[in-house]
Amino acid sequence: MPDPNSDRSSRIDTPPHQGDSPERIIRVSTLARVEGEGALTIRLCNDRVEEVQLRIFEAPRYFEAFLRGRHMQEVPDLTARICGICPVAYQMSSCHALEQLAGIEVSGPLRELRRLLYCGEWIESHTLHIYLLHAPDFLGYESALAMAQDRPEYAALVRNGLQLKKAGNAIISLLGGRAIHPINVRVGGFYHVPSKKELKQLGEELKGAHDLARQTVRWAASLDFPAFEHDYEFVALRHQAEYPMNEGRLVSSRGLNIAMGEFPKHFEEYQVPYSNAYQCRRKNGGAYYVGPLARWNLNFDRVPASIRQVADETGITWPCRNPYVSIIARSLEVLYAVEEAIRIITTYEMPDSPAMPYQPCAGQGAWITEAPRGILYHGYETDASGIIRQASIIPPTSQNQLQMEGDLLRIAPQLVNLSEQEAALRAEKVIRNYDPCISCATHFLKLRVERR
Amino acid sequence: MTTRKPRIGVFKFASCDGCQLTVLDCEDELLDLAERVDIAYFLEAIRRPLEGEFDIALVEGSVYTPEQEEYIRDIRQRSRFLITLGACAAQGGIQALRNFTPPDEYPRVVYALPQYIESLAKSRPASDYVPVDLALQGCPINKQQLLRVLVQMLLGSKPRVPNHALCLDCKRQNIVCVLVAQGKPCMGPITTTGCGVLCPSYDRPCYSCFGPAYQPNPSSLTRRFAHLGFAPHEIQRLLHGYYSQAPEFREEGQRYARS
Amino acid sequence: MTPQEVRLQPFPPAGLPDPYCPEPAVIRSIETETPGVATFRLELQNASRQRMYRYQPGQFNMLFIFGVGEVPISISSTPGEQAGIDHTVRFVGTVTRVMERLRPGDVLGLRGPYGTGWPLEQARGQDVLIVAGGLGLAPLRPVIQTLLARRSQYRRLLLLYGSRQPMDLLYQREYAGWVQQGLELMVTVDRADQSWNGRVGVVPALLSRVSFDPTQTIAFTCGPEVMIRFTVYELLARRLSPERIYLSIERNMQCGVGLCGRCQLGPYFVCKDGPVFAFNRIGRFIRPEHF
Amino acid sequence: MPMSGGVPPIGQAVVLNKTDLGAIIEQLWQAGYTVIGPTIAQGAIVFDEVHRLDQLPIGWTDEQEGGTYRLKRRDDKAYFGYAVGPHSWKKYLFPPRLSLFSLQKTQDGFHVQQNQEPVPRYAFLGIRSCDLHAIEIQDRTFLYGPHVDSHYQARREGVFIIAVNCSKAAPTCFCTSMQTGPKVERGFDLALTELSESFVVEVATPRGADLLTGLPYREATGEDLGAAARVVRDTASSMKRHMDTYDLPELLYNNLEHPRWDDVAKRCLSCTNCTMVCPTCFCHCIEEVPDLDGQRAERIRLWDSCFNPAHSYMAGGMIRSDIRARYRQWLTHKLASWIDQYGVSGCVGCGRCITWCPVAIDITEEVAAIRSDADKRTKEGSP
Repeated sequence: MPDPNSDRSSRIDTPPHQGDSPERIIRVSTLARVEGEGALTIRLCNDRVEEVQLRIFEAPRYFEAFLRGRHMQEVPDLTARICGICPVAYQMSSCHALEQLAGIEVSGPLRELRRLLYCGEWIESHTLHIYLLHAPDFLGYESALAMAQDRPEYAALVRNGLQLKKAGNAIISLLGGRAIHPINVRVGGFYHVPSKKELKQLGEELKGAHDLARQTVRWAASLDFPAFEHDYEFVALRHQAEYPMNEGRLVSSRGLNIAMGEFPKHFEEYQVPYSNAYQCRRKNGGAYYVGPLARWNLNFDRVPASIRQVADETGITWPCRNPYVSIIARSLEVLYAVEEAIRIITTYEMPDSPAMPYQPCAGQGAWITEAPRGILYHGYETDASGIIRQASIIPPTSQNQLQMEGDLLRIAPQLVNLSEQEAALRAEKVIRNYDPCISCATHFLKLRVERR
Repeated sequence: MTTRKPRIGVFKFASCDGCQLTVLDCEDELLDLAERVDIAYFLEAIRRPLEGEFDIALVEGSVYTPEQEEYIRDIRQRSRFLITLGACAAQGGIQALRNFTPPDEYPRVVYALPQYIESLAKSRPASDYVPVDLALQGCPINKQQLLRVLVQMLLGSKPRVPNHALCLDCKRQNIVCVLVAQGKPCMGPITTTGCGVLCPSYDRPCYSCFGPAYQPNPSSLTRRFAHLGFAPHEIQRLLHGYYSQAPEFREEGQRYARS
Repeated sequence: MTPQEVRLQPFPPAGLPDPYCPEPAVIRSIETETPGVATFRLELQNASRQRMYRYQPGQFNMLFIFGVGEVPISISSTPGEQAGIDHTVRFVGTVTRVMERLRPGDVLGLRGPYGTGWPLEQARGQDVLIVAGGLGLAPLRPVIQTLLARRSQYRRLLLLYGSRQPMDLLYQREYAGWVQQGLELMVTVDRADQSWNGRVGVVPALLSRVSFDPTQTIAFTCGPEVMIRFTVYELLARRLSPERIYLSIERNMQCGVGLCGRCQLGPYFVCKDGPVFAFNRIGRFIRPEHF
Repeated sequence: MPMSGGVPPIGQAVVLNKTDLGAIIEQLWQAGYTVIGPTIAQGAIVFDEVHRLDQLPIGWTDEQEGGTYRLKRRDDKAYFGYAVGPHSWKKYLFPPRLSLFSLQKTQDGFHVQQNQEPVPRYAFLGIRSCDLHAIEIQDRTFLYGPHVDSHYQARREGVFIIAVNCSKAAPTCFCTSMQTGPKVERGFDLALTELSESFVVEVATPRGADLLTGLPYREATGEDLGAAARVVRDTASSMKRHMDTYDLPELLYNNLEHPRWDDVAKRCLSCTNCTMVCPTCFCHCIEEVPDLDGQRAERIRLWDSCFNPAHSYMAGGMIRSDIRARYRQWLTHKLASWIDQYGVSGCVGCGRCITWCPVAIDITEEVAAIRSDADKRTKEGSP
């Protein structure tokens, strides 16, 4: 079989049948509308699934290696560069893990500002996925640009989506300096905090976003969803009072309830002999599901009643086990994030200092925050002068990978009678439900399901 | 002037996707831009095969795997004007910190079975393999700069990007020098403009995510840092950051690494 | 001591026109001169403004392309000879590359004229020695045409001109007419090809082939800076006094009116004090390199 | 003899309680002025809008040396007890970024739309003698050449000026060498000299006198005037830096190939900071900023600098292609060719370029180095 790597096109192609072999291969040599680069191969034999191969050929960038020897204060800037789509998530997990290590706790207005920053990222990243990456799957287009050029109502839809996304970026830009790789986040807080006046202006901008976010939920609920349910183990943070972002215990739909520091006791990264992929699984071997759908299913009682009502109006019964419906969960989180942002802006009082002081010291720290795509684990070890000795980063996409593979195996029988083109598209859609961020995968992933 | 819409392709190499995301972050301009140009290949946003030739290729990321060496040559052959986006494509990016280490060190740190890892020993810029017509600097690039360059090209002129020291734009914004007034190790005097003077305007020293300015004088600036009490390893980390492979930063940083 | 409000002069009146404002000008014709070089004949769109437009040989205009920017281009036509204003342009820069795509009837922007002209009055009754290289002939073309139009007022008229290769020689179609009217013309190229049977060599070298009376000669020179340098040194060596040597300097004029500071050369703003200078004024400042 | 209430005589000095400055600020705003004065921001004393007395850096001062500036508490409540900060007033008269006009494409070409934004009427509070000279110097550039800069003119005309005589010289100041201070001589409406409890106010113009009308001032006694004179005298005598300006243009023109230029080029960052903080530097560039659809463009004027390589860029290369050439251009322009161009030196001895150079290059030291070496070389008999 040719190496999918050598074929760089996103051609959705079918190699010619070899003689009268019953073998068929459905291949997507480069996944489109995902962040980063991956490929997908499903091998069928006599209408039976022989092999599913989800290969992420994103080049390894070795963040955990070059973080060693850097000073802890540099870490939030460096880890942001793991992902241009969700840099805030990396900054938040880094900061919290290192603050735990240094023995400080950021509270008050600084804590609120961090939550606001995260709201910005959820809005921006979720809206990007909903409108630009996911919507074309539901409406049957190659891209949102093609949608916009084809029909005026879709142009209006995409325009609305872009405006909503812009509101998220406006939050990040104000608090972070820029939308991608914010420069204003540091261990202990920020370099510079906004004035009440600046936040008030931002609040004005968000008013329009609130309407757009409600429309987004309604629109998402109007889509057709394939019947595709599975009894996943949903895993997310859960906070005593809030919808989770930066804090909480780690819980699952099967009764897991642990402090986030215990993550390594219950979850494991592993490398299989036939692959150099690091994947993550429950220690009992099971796959699990992280991300907006998991968060929503486990935490919808933590949003204001008005948003719960919007959720009920979608006609979906929550908790929901259909990954296609993740687009609604995502849009509900956008609505929540907009409301939460407005709440924070309205009640904001400028802190005395933009950051809490800390002393670099030797220690260990680990933290989980809720990245747009799900839980993001960071663990660090430092020496006495605050230089990083060890770093461990487990992004949500690594954690969902086994689950994506599982979904592909489950959907494969349905692909048997489809044309290769159509089958490939259906398989891609399964992947895109997860909004996979392959650039986030700091580990080089190469997944093979061996022929039995 | 040509009536045909220019054909644009966006291509990804080893990167965080942030620079190409900048295109999608043009929320107010994206749909209008798509009217003026034909965005013919852009995997992050469009499910369409790679085919044909491009008037403008926007290349993100560094060359870091054997396949990417072939890929960049292919893109160059298909493209009339090749613009690199960001620090990775221009100088190898943050991942080029590996270039200072023995080839097997990083894979051993990260992977239990490093022998399966397929990457080149060094993260390299596109210009190590093919001629590059224009490099937009930054980690990530600046949206306004990208749009400006595209508009200049649409108007038929040769795009130019300013490469003077950040200080000029810092003072145009009336920002008080954080190096002189606060003794912070600001890289602005040797860093190229383009970011919009973010860090000093947020009361933090520039950490040079846009790389060296034209004809920088790093040894003079680092002497000053040393005079202000910064240790050699701190100075070295400032130089060996997002543009560690820019020759001026690489060499000056290595001087401090040795001391 | 009585403190007083003292000012240098009264403030100039408020509401003066913006010195940076271009006027629309229509391209009447485009004549390709050599590969990559063409002459644009422009007329101000406002007919009465065009009628009032006056300039001297040696002055320049700022030409403007919408959305792209401005570029200083010397005027290569002769005052009073024709309706439009000629500019000979090489398509090398940000702005001029776009000009290459323009057609007659297109509109660009123009403001000017700016700068000083060649001292034609001072040349009266003298031998006039013109030394030009490459595109440097453009601002001297109106000098040649003016001198020839008033041929009897001058003694010898010599033009020494050279370019890189034969096909780069400007205004070749006009040479015969010039010679007929009494111009002594010597042409050279740096690199010959099969078509060329004239002189080969750099322009300053031509100087050694001509004799002139340093007490009755005035020299005008324009071209690449190196060429100007060697021409001037040669002229000085031949005892031509510095105040009889005029050169046109190229700098990066941007405002054109002595405000932006970009075109400074020692104490001068080339845009308003030049571009034409007598060597005795400018000599000490063109000697140090990169000054 | 109290004179409170009436119009004070022009050309005389009166004494005012310090706190009454607040009323003056208020009146200026009421008269339609935008009052700009010293205030604290970003760890420095900068210029910004001032509405109330408590926005002034009362009780603060600065500590300056080559390449360093620190804000410090004073042990008294002085209003103007500091030297000059990072900002100069040129940012108001010659804004760092100014939209000049916009251009709209039309059927038959283009149409120019002048920027209609109203220009503020400024009152400058706390301007020092060096900076007042700097404004006069910029006037020569923008107002008295063959072409008048209409944008500068619109801002400059009618500026109300309340000057302050310096009570403190920073170690980087050398205005006495340039004959530009520390006492203000001309070009103001009111000039203050700060004493411990009061200001001695020189009244120079009718509108300055009008502003005092109704305030509880009194005529200055000989003692007051003596105290005010002492403030300026002490400041002048405490000046630590000096520049020998004797025949400076010739000295520099004769030393354009001096080895000192190579030496300073090793230190200079070509970062443009000295030119940005200089109150007389006027170089600028024009940028054309087109809209995405190419139908509209804006013409922007930006501060530029001879240290910006692009400043001397022409198709085909840079004239001043290295740091040595750029530093030489700046220094010789400032101290020599400026005099040829405008009849005065471009340097007012404010010392900003010394303080705000990140690597502490000192213009007085560079000139002294060239001079001492040149003198030595002359003594040795070599040319």
